Order: sequence, then structure tokens, then C-alpha cells
Amino acid sequence: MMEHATTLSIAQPTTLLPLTFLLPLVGTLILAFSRGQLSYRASATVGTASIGLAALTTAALALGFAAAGPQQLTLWTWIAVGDFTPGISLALDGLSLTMLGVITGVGFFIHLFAAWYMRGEDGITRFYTYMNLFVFSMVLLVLGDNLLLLFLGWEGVGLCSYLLIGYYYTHSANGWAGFKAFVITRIGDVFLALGMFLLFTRLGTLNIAEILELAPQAWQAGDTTVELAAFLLLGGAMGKSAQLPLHTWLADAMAGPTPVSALIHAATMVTAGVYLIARMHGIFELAPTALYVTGVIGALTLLMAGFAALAQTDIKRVLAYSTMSQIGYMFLALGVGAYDTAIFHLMTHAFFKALLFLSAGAVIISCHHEQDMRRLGGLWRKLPLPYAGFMVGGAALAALPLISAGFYSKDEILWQALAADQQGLLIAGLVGALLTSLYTLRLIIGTFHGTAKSDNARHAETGRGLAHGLPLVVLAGLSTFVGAWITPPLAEVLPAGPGDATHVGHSSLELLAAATALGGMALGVWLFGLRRGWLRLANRGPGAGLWHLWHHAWGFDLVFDWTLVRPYRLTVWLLKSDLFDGLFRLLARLVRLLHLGLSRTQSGRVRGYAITMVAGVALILLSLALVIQGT
Amino acid sequence: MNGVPMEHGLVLAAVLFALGLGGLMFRRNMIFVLMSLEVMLNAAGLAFIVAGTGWQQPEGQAMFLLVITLAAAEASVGLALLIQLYHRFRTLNLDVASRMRG
Amino acid sequence: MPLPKLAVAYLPLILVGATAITLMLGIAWRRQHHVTVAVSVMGLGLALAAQIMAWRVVPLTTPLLAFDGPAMLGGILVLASTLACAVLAHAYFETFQNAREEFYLLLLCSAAGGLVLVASRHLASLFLGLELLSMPLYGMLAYAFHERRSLEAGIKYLILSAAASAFLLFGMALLYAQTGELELSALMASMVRGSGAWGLAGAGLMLAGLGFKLSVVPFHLWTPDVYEGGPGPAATFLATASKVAVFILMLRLVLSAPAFQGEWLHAVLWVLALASMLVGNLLALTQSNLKRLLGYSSIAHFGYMLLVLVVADGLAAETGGVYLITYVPATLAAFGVVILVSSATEGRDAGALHYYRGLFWRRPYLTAVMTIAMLSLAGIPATAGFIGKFYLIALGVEAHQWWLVVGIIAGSAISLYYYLRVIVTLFLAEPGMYRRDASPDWAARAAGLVVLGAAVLVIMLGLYPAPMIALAHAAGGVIAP
Amino acid sequence: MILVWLIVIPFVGGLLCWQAERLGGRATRLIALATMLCELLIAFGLWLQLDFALPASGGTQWAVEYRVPWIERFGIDFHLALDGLSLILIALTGFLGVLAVLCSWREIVRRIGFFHLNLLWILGGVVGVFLAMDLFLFFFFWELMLVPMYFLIALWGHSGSKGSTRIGAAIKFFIYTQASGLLMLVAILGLVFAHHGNTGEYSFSYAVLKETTLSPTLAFWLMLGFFVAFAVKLPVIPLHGWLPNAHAQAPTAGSVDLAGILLKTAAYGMLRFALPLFPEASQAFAPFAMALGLVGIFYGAVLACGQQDIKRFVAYTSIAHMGFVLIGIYAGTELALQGVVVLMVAHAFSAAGLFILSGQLYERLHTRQINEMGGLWGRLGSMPGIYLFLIAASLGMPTTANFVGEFMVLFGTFAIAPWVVALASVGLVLAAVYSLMLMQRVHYGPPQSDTPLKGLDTREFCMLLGLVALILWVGLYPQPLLDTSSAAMQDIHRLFDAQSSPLPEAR
Repeated sequence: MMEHATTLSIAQPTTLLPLTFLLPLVGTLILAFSRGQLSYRASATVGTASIGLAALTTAALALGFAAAGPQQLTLWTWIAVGDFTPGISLALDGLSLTMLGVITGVGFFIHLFAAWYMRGEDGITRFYTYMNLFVFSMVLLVLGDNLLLLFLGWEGVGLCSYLLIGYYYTHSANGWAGFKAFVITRIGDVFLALGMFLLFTRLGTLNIAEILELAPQAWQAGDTTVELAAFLLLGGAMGKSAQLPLHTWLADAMAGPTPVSALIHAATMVTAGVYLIARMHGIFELAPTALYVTGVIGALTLLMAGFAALAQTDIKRVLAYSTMSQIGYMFLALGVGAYDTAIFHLMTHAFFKALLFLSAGAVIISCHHEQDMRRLGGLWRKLPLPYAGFMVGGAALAALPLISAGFYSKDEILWQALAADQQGLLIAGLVGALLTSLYTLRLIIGTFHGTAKSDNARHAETGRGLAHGLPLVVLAGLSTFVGAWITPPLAEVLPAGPGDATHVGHSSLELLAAATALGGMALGVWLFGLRRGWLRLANRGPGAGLWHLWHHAWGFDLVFDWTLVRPYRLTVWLLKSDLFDGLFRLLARLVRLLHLGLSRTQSGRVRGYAITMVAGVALILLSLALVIQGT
Repeated sequence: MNGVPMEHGLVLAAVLFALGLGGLMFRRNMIFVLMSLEVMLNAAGLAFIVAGTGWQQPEGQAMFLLVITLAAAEASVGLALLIQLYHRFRTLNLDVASRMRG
Repeated sequence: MPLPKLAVAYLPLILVGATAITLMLGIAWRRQHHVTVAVSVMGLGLALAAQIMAWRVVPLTTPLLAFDGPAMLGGILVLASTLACAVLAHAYFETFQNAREEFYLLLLCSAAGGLVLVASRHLASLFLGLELLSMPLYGMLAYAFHERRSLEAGIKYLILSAAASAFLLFGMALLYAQTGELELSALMASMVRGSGAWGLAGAGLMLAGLGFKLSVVPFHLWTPDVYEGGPGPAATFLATASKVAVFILMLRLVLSAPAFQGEWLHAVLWVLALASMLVGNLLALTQSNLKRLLGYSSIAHFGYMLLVLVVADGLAAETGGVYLITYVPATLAAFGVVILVSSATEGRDAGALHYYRGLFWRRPYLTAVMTIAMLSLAGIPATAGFIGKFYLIALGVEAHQWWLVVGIIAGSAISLYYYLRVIVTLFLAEPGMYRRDASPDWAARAAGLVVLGAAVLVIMLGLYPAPMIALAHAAGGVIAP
Repeated sequence: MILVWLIVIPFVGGLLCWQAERLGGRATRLIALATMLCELLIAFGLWLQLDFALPASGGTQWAVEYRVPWIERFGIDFHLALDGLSLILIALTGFLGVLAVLCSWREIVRRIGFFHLNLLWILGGVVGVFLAMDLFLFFFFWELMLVPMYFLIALWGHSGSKGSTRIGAAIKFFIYTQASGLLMLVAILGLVFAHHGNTGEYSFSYAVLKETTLSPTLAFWLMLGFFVAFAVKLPVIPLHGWLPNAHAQAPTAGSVDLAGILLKTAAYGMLRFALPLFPEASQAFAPFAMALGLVGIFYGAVLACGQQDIKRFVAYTSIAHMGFVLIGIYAGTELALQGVVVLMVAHAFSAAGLFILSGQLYERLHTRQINEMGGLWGRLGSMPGIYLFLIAASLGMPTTANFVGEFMVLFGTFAIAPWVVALASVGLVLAAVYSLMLMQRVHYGPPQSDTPLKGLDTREFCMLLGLVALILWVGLYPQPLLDTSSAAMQDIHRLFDAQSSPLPEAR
């Protein structure tokens, strides 16, 4: 396909562009068609190397980008019918480059870590096949210059997510978790699809740049159609990014291997919704209501998930809810129009959340697949590197002032909210920050401090090797202020947020935010570490009720179970015998009955036959008599 | 025709025909059934004669001759079969010949 | 009227009659099955040829008989089916213990009756033809009277047919009383001028009498019993020649005399048609005796054909012709297979479906014949039956007889059930209770050739129906007054 | 003349197969394979040779035509003609024919000759349907193909659960199609007589009848006659009753043909006849048709979830997919119609693939009950991977042909009927539900035993790989397909669109 692909004259970096997704694709194909012939080492090497090379390609692209600016490349026209001409065509701009960097860069380290994590597992080839396929799809998602190609990637990552969540297929529950993830995100996808339909029908194009250009000409701000389109896109983003109320899948998605959680359910795929909204910002700019709702959803999610994270016992589930909560921040940022801030937080979040997950993965493997906080504890001596990872990542998550990457991005979000005059969102963000500090401390203290509460924890084995250490170290580095130095080249792509960093209010808000974070940490230390007051609170009266409620994440699963799953099952059960077909079966039965009835006339007796005959004649004559009477 | 209207003759024939029909429907004995058939055919013959006379035409009687012939042939074949029936079942009850049904 | 023309027209009838007499004399002299068959086949063949030649002289009217298109077509069909029956009978009676020769005599007499019937234009000739057609059938049906079913069939047919004849006669008498006419055209004409109650009652009774012969509901009950019990060739003759002749007669009645479709009679016919097509098919639904099944299916088929009589206009004559032409070979083929399977062993006819289980794996070509026959009766494309059904539906659509069209569709949907059941039985592998089989060299025999020929004809007419349509068109175009 | 060969080759091939049985099974199969390959090659050759771009100036819309008088009494011709749409479907028939022969290589061991006779005759009949441009001839082939299909199901099928026999299924299939076919015959004749009434001449020619002027009421009823016949075959709820049984009880090759081609004849019929012959009536009927399509999408999806038999399962999913086809056809925009073409091809591939896999599972497990499976992933070598791919195709994953088809349909319909699209999109979620549910219940979960089952052999692997490649090809580069059918679809679109955009109130 590549030969007749490049029609335009291409600057040097552009030729590299397809490599970013071709390399993972080649990896996928090699692994998929090996038919079990590759050794563990070979599989891991192929799987990791393809992403590594893609990351190098991205680095090259980034250098080229600095020099040459945005690139555009059409490989071939996908479908051409009348106006409908989506191409397999890529666009590289600051936003996609940022995403590309996160995907391939963080992705590479996670792949590398997985080589350590997955040791001893069957089907490593399958694992890397899916992982490479995921990176391939994700790259297409961010590089696609039209919505349909974006959608291709969008669905592709969903499929890979499904496959990887259900990676340990022998437990049905894992498969069903993947199922749930896929179906719920698919609900969001339908909204996205409808949004595409609407935009195409009204604007006659699917090309994102053209849409952003045409939309202001076609619509006034606040026009119903554009609001609708924005809401539909938002629906898509909510599904993918696990925002209220389509968030329930993410916690269950932790059934997959931990590197998967790190890559897909923390760093990249779940943030695709944020990317989508940032990408389609032109539409949202025209739709103030939708934009506002975006922020509100973000705020609600971050609160809901923050509380839920407080009451989890599984370390991965804590991280999952914290992911929802952090994406809630990003949505909040989007909702106040600070797209670049959202992307910035997306990036730093990718670093520190990947770090947290990988550290958690290290803990889990070291402790023989124990991931319940109640049975861990006292690990900080035995597992220094994961402990350090948790400390750095936790600091970033809780936005420890000045030294953590998270501080810079989250602070920026709060500032933008204030600048946009959205007090409600600001307060939600501050409360969320407090919650974040609390659950982070609870996680770290519960896992690493105190005494070991099970044999698995007592006999923890320290992880070794480059594949184990390097990713943790690098990501830890990026999670500190070092990561915050990276400035995504977004200025040309996204409009500036409402806030201006030089404003006077900024520094006072910074102080407030820092105080909240530190106060939360102190409270956390007090609650979980020193006094263990938490346990008393959680075991008694209303505390127990709240614990229960938060542990089940406000009971959304139950609500969906009763409003969707059960009615659907009931419908299936009711229709099982094929109602409509039943009508025809009834007809067939009627025919058979008639047959039986008529067969009785066929008695074999001559007299009976004669009587019938005479009756027939009599009827004919009777009808004659009636006719004659009538005339 | 003198006096007797055609309708009366036809009604008579119809009554005869109906009698034959009754025998056909309700008798079990094959001999009686055959006789009933004869009655019916002759009723038809009578009707032909009545009609022929009514129209002052000879065709009615010609038809009657044909009917007679038919009746005779019918009877002969019928009797032959009757004998076979008796031969086989030792009865003249027609209801035995009801093996085939359904 | 020039004599030679008349002679040409009468020649088939004369030939059939002469053959019958020759046979009678021959049998008296010496019983020789093969010779008897040879003579009757030859006679029938000549008659058939003469019948085809006679087409040149149409239309030709005599006081009693009218040689017109339908008569010619009917004659050809009657003679062809009689010929086939004779050949089939040869195979059938191969293993028969009693005297076999008289059967052909009866057959020829009956055929002569058929020839008269199709050409009759006078109540007397109608009556004569009909009785000449029916009377030998009593004998033919009860021919294997040692077989209890055959006897039973004969008795049933005798009694009920005689009753029907009585109805017919009484109806005729009433019509005659009303109009003073015996010639059909004159009779009809005077009915048009004014029909009293007697006349209408007479027409109703005649309809009942003729309806019996066509086994129209509610005069149909005898059909399956008689088909089942009668010896194969007799049943075949009954299903083909006899019904064709009666139908042609009715066709000519309604076509030549619009008065026959006075509103009331028209409505009665309409009801009978709908009832026949539905009841016939419903009755056949789970039938497991092939001969009975064919009986029921013939009820339904003549129910469809009543549509022609109901419409009696436009395409009607042509449709009637085409349908008959397609119906006859398919029925012949189906009965032929039954006869061939029955003939090899003595005793009861092989009617039960389970004898035919897995026939395909033993006798593939014979099965192909049966399959083709069934498909044709079901009206599936590439068989003649489809063309017939096509014509019928076309006629119904043209005449806006929507309910009857719906009846045909519903009927054929039901009919598929049992036709397909028969077909699939032929192909199933599991052994039946016990098998009956055609003799291995069946295809090399005359009867086999007839059956194969019928099947080939069915396919040919299905694929290239133009000649058949031309024939039916021509026949429908020439109707004598 | 080449068109006649397209029809004759399968029929002759079938007879040869029948006779070749005495030479042994292998010879029979090779003959059948050669026949279908020959068919496929001819179709491919035609595709390379002919230009489907636009109707030649002043010429007909057909790329090739063959016409001889047949039944002159009614102006019936033996008239075959080929345009892009027909060619695509014929090529599809050839391809699936090859697959059908291949997939019965092991499965069918008894009466091989007669089996292949029926198989090839079905395909011959189908090709006839795709080529016939005379309504009588069309109907002729339409009904003709039922007979061998009937045999295929009745003689080589499997008995289903709950006492549903293969013969019952076959008869049901036959009766449904035949009865509705007769309704179509009535409609055809109604049209012919209407034409006769206008001009005094009988004709069954497609081109001639297309010009017939009809009163709106009559046109509506006649259109309905056509629609019902096609709706049964497509199938449209509530006329679908035959499909699950027929699919479940047919042998694999039968299911492949049934899902892959026979259902497509219905869509083809709508595209070729129902719409162009009665554009106004179809336009008026479109809301109903789309509603029926929606019902099909939901009903099929819901019922699929309740099935225990994998083949019944796939059968119900076919109903759901055909709902999209129906919506696309009656949307009538060029994009939707082109989408329908792609979707037909896509569904043929994916459903055929799933049926083949079901057959292969049956060969290994001797059951088609889902609850007797589970945890098969690790036991079957590379088969589950392919299964997964086909499931992904069936739920409309991008890069697969199904996605392109479904989304083109939806894109094309949105302008006409946004609410229909909105509801149909919910069907996409349900598609995910049932597809993944199948995956989950068959391949995931604890394995029933540890013994590995036989993996795919080369024949099976090549078959499936071919399907996968084609699905991907159409999914990523459907343009050759679209270019081929473009002229035909534009034609239909023009007719349909002439009835102006605001939907007239339907009766």
C-alpha cells in the first residue's frame, strides 16, 4: 500500500510519520503470525523494540517539527462516494505530537516493564500482540486528520482494551470485565458516531481542520445544532474517559495485567476523550452549554471518584478511581476552556500514573499477586524502588508543591477555573485535591508502612533487572518538576485558556492549592498513619454506611444493573421463543387443526360420503332459494 | 297438456328423487342402495318425460330411453360388485367397505 | 356438410371403437396379454394421430358433437393419457393372476366416452359420453377385486358416481323442462332470455353432477379412497383422461354460454373453487399414502382450475388448456412411478410412502421422475407445472379475482408441505419397514419409457413452453357455437 | 454469451459431480472446486475487462447483455444483463462457492456427488437471479434455487434441539420463500397487465416495465408484493421465521450459501426491482421499511443473546445486520446505497466465516451448544484468533468491511432520517453485546478440559485467512468495489431522489 501512497512532495520528517504506526503494526503482525513459535524473549523483544523504534521515530519527528512545523500526509483515499471522501491521512501538529510522545514514550517504558512483569506467564506473544496493536490504534487515533480515521483508532483501542482486560481468559470474571468495558465505551462511541454523522451532514466534510474552519461560518455560538454536535462528541469522550455516568467500567478493567492498566487505563486510552474534546475545541467554543457541562461532569467525576478511591482496598482500584478523578480534572479544565492546560495535565498524569501503576505492578509481582491493601503493609524496606516510585508518583498525584509535576498542572487547572469565574468548579477542584491527598496517603501508608499482614507480604521478593528498574526510574524522574518543564507545543493548535499566569490572583490561589494538598497529606498521615482513626470512623454507624457506599463507588453498578442489564436480560428471556415466529407457528398449528378436522370427514363410509354430497347439493339449492327470494 | 301442469309432474319426480336419495343416504344394505339409485334415475327419467310432454317434443322420451339403458347397466355392474362384496365379506352391509379412510 | 371432413373428425372415435371391438373379438378367440396391449396401443396411437390430423377440419358442428378447439385439445389429452395408461397397465398386470385383457377393453370404451364427452354439444351426447366414460371405470377400479381395496374402490365409485349421474340427469331434465331445449347452445340462449327457478335448480344439479367427476369440494370425498383402492392404471386414467374430459366439457359450457355465469352460478363456482383448493390441500397435509395424496392433490388442482371457469373470459380458455397440458404429464409420471414400483410384486399397490424411502439410492432416474412430477405439481419453475400456475395467477390477476389468487397462493404454500415430504422421503437413506422396488430393467420397458417421457415432457414444457402455449391458444381460439 | 456460460457452468458442473461420484469423493470435490473457480475467474475477467463507470452515451445501462426471445406470447425474453452490482454479487457467489466446496471437504462424507450437484445448482440459480433482466426469468431463477437448497438442508443438515428436524427446517424455508415468491409473481403480473392495459402489449422486460405509469394505489400494492417476497428472504421481522432454523440445521456449506448469497438476492431484488420499478411507492413506503429495519436490528440482537446454538446465534445476528441493509436501501442516498453494497459483501464474508468456524468447532467438539463450550481459547491453536477477528468484523470494528458498510449506510441515511440513524446506532452497542457475549461464552472462562483439540489444518487456515484478508481489504480500501457499483447505485439514487426530499406521508 505504501508505494502508491505518497503523492505530495514531502519534507523529510513526514516520511517518518507513517513509521509511528507501521512499526507497532509490524510488531503486531510478526507476533500474530508466529503461531506460537517465538520464545518468551523473542516475543518481548519484538514487542518492546517496535514501540521503542516508534518512540525514536517520534523523537525524530519532534525535532523535525521544531524546524518545519505541522505536517500533513495522505496515504490513500479510504472511501470516496460523492462528498464523502475520508482518507487514510495523517496530520501532525503540536497536539498530536504531544500525544504521540506520551503514547510511544510512556508506552515504551511500560512495554519494557511488562517484559519483567509478565515473566512466567503463558501467551506472552498474545500479550505483546495486543499491546502493539493498541499502540498502533492509539497512534492512528491521534494522527488521523479526519474523524473517521480517528474513530478507527478510537474503536481499535477499545478492542485492545477489551482483549487485554480479558487477558487472563480462564477466569470468566475477567472476560466479563472486558465485556463491560467495551460495551460501556461503545455507548459513548455511538454518541461520537452520531456526532460525526451530524457534522458531516451539516458541514459536508469529516476533515477535522475543515470542520473547525467551517463550523464558525455555519453556526452562531450557542446554535442548537452545534450544541447537539458538541454534546454528542462529549458523550463519546465520556465513555472513553470513564466520566460520570459512563465510568463504571474502569474499576473493573483492573482485571487486566498491571502494565495494561498503566498504559491503557491510565496513561493513554482513557485520556482519548480529553484529546477528542481538545481536538474538536472549535465546536465546543461554539457550544457554551456543552462546554459548561463538560466542566461540571469533570467536577462531579473527580469528587465521586475521589470519595470512592478513599474506600477501596485493592491498590489497583484505588489507582483506577484516582485516574477517573484526574481525568475529571482534565474535563474540568476543558470545561473552562483551558484546553492546553488539560493536555498538560494529561501529559503529567500519564507520567505519574504510569509510574504509580508500574510500582503497584512491582509490588503485586513481588508479593505473589497480592493486591489487597489489607494484606500488604510494611514493604518499604523490602521494596525500596517501588516504594520510591510510589512516593514520587503519589507526591505528583497529590500535587506536592514545587517538586512534583502534578502540582504544576493541577494548580494551572484550578487557576484557569478561577480565571474563568467558575467558583463551583474551583471549589470542587479544591475539595478533590484534599481527597486526592487523603487517598494517596492511605494507599502509601496501607501498602508500605505498618506491619506485613499476610505471608505474601512477609515473603516479598525484590524485583531485579533493567526491565524492572529503568522504567520506574525514568518515569519517577518525569513525575517530578522535570516533567513539568516539558512544554507541549500547543500554542498554535489550541486557543489559550482564560487565565493569564501573570495575574495577581494566581499566586494566592497557588498558595491555597498548596495548602490544601499539604493539609490533606497531614490529615492523611494523622488518619491513616499515626492514629488510625480511620478504622474507627469506617466501622461505626454512618461511617460504615458511607464506607460501604464509597466502596461500591456510589452504587452506580447497581443502578445500571437494575435499569439496563436486568431489563435487557428480561427482554431476552421473554423473546427467547421468538415471538413473531410464534405467530406463524400458530398459523401452522391452525392449518394442522383444520387438517385434522377435515380428515374426520374422510370416514371411509359410502353413506357418509353420500350424505355430504347431498348436503352440498342442498346448500347449492338453498343458496339459489335465497337468491330467488332476494330478487 | 291436458290438465296436469308440468310443475306437478316435476314435483312428483322431485319427490321420487328425494325418496331415492333418502334410501341412498340411510340404508346400509347394498341391495337397497342400488334400488334407491334406480329410483333416483327413474325419477330423472320421469322428469324427462314430463318435460318432453310439456313441450310436446319426442326428445324427452328419447332421453328416457337412454336413462333406462343407463339404469340397467348401472344395475348389472352394481350387482356384479354386490356379489363380490358378499363373496368376500359374507354380508351386504356397505359399512364393511370402509377400510380406506383418512 | 362434406362427408370426408366429417369422416376426418370422427376418425379418432371410430378408431377407438374399432380397436375396442377388435380387442373384444380377439380376447374371445385367444387371450394374449402382449398382443392385446400391442393392439390397443396401436389403435390408440392411430387414434391420436387421427385426432391431431382432425385439427385441420375444426370447427365442425354436427347436431350432437362439435369438433372445435377444446374438443381437439381434450381429445388429444384423453387419447394420450389413455395410451399411457395402456402401456402402464401392461407393466402393472405383468404379474396379475386373473384375466388381464378385459382391462384394455374397458379402457378403450372409456376413452371413447371421453372423446364423445369433450365434443358434446347436446345433453344427450353429454350424457352418453359421460356414462360411457364412467361405466367402464367401475369395472376398471374393481378389476383387481380379489384385493379388498380394489373392490371397495369399485363399489364406492359405483354408488357415488351413479348418484352423481342421477343428479346430473335430474338437473338436465329440469333444464329441459324449463327451456324445452336439449342442444346446449340453444338451451343456454333460452336461459339468457329468462331463467326460472326450475332451470336454475337444474343448472345447480348439473353442476353438482359434473363437480363430482372433477371431485370438487364438497363432492370430493370419494377421490382419495378410489385412488388408493383402484389398480394403478385405473386410478391413473381416472386422474387424467376422465378429469380432463369433464373439465373440457365444463370449459366449453361456460365459454360458449355466458349465461352459465349468471350471477348465482358464478358465485357458487367461486365458492366451490376456493373451497376445493383449500380443502384439498389441507386434507393432503400429513397423508402417508402416495396414491391418496395424489387424490387429494387432484382435488386441489381442479380447485385451482375452477378459477378458469369462474373467470371464463380473456385468457381463460388458454389457461385451462395450458393447465391441463401441464397437469396430465406430471400426474402420469407420478402414477407411473407408483405403478412401476407396484408392478414388480403382486398384491396391493405400493401406495405407502415408506416403500419409497431412499428410492434415490437404488433407482436414481426413477426418483428423478417422481421428483420432477412432484415439483411440477407443486408448481416449481423449470417444470411444466410452473407455467400452469403462472397462467392461473395471470388469469386471476387479469380478472381481479384477488381472493382466488390468495387461495391459490395459500393452497400452494400448504401443498408444498406434502409434496416436499414426498420428495425428501425419496432421498432419505434410512431403510423403510420393507422395501418395494421397481424391476431393475424398468427403464428399458415400454412403461418405463412412458414415465421417462412424461418427465422429460414436464421439464421441456417447463423450459420451453412456447409450443404448448401456442397449442392452448389455438384451442381456446376456436370454440364452436 | 458469456453470461449464459456463467449460468450454465454451475449446472453442468453439478451434473458432472453427480456422475463423478463413482470416481470417488476426491474427484467430485475437485470438479466442484474447479467449476466454482472457473466461475470466479470469469467474473474476475469480466471485472478487469469491462468498464462500469458510466452508461455509454445513448446505450443501455448494462455492460454486457444477452437476449433471445423465450415465450413470445407474453413478450418474455431470455434476457441476461450485467452491471456493476450484478458483477460484484456474482463474484461473491463464485468466491463463496469455492469456500462452500472447501468447507464441506471433511464434513460431507455421504453422497458426495449429489451434494455437490445441489450445491452448484444453488449457485447457478443465484447467478441467474443476479443476471436476469426479464421479470419472468428473474422469478424463474428466484424459485429455482430453492429446490437444491431444500435438498441441501433436508438431506445433509443436522437435527436441531427441541425436536426441530432438518426436514422441518427445510420445508419451512421452502414454504416461506415460495409463498412470498408467489406474491411477487402476482405483483409482477399486476405490473405486466397494467402495462398491457396502457399499451396493449405484453412484456416482462425490466426496461420496458420500468416506464409503466401506474396509479399510486396500484403501484403501492404491487411494490408491496415485491417487498414481501424480498422481505422474507432478507429477512425482515416478522417474516424471518425460516432463517434461524434453516441456518442452524443446514450443513456448513448450506449456511455459508444461505447467509452469504441467498440473503443478498433479497437485497439485490430490492435494489434492482422494488425501488426502480416503483420509485414513488417505495419512497412513500420508506419510513415503514426503515422502521422494519430498526425492528430487525433490535430483535435480531436481542434474540441472538438468547440462543444456545452457535449457528442459530449467527443466524439472528444476520437478521440484525440485514436491518442495516434495509435501512440503507430505503434511505436511497448514493452514500447509503453504496454502503449497502459494501455491507452485503462484508456480511457475506463475516457470516460465512463465522459459519465455517461454527462448522469447524462442530467437527472438533461434536456439539453446537454454547453452554457445552467455554475456555476454548487455549485449546484450538490459532482458530480463536480468527474467530475473534470475525467477531470484531461482525460488531463493526473499523478496518473491517462491515464497519465501512454500516457507517456508510448510517452516514448516508442521517441526512434523510436522523432519528432512524440514532436508533440504529444503538444497534451498534447491541452488536457489541451479542458478539462479545459469544466470544466470552465460547472461548473464555475455565476450559472444560485440558486436552488440546486439533488446530486448523492448511485447508481451513487458508480459507479463513482468505476471508480475513478480504474483509481487511474491503475495510481499508473499498474503492474498487465502490467504483464498480457506483453507476448502478447512482441510477437507483436518481430514480429515488426524483421523488423529492420531503418525505410524503405514507399511506
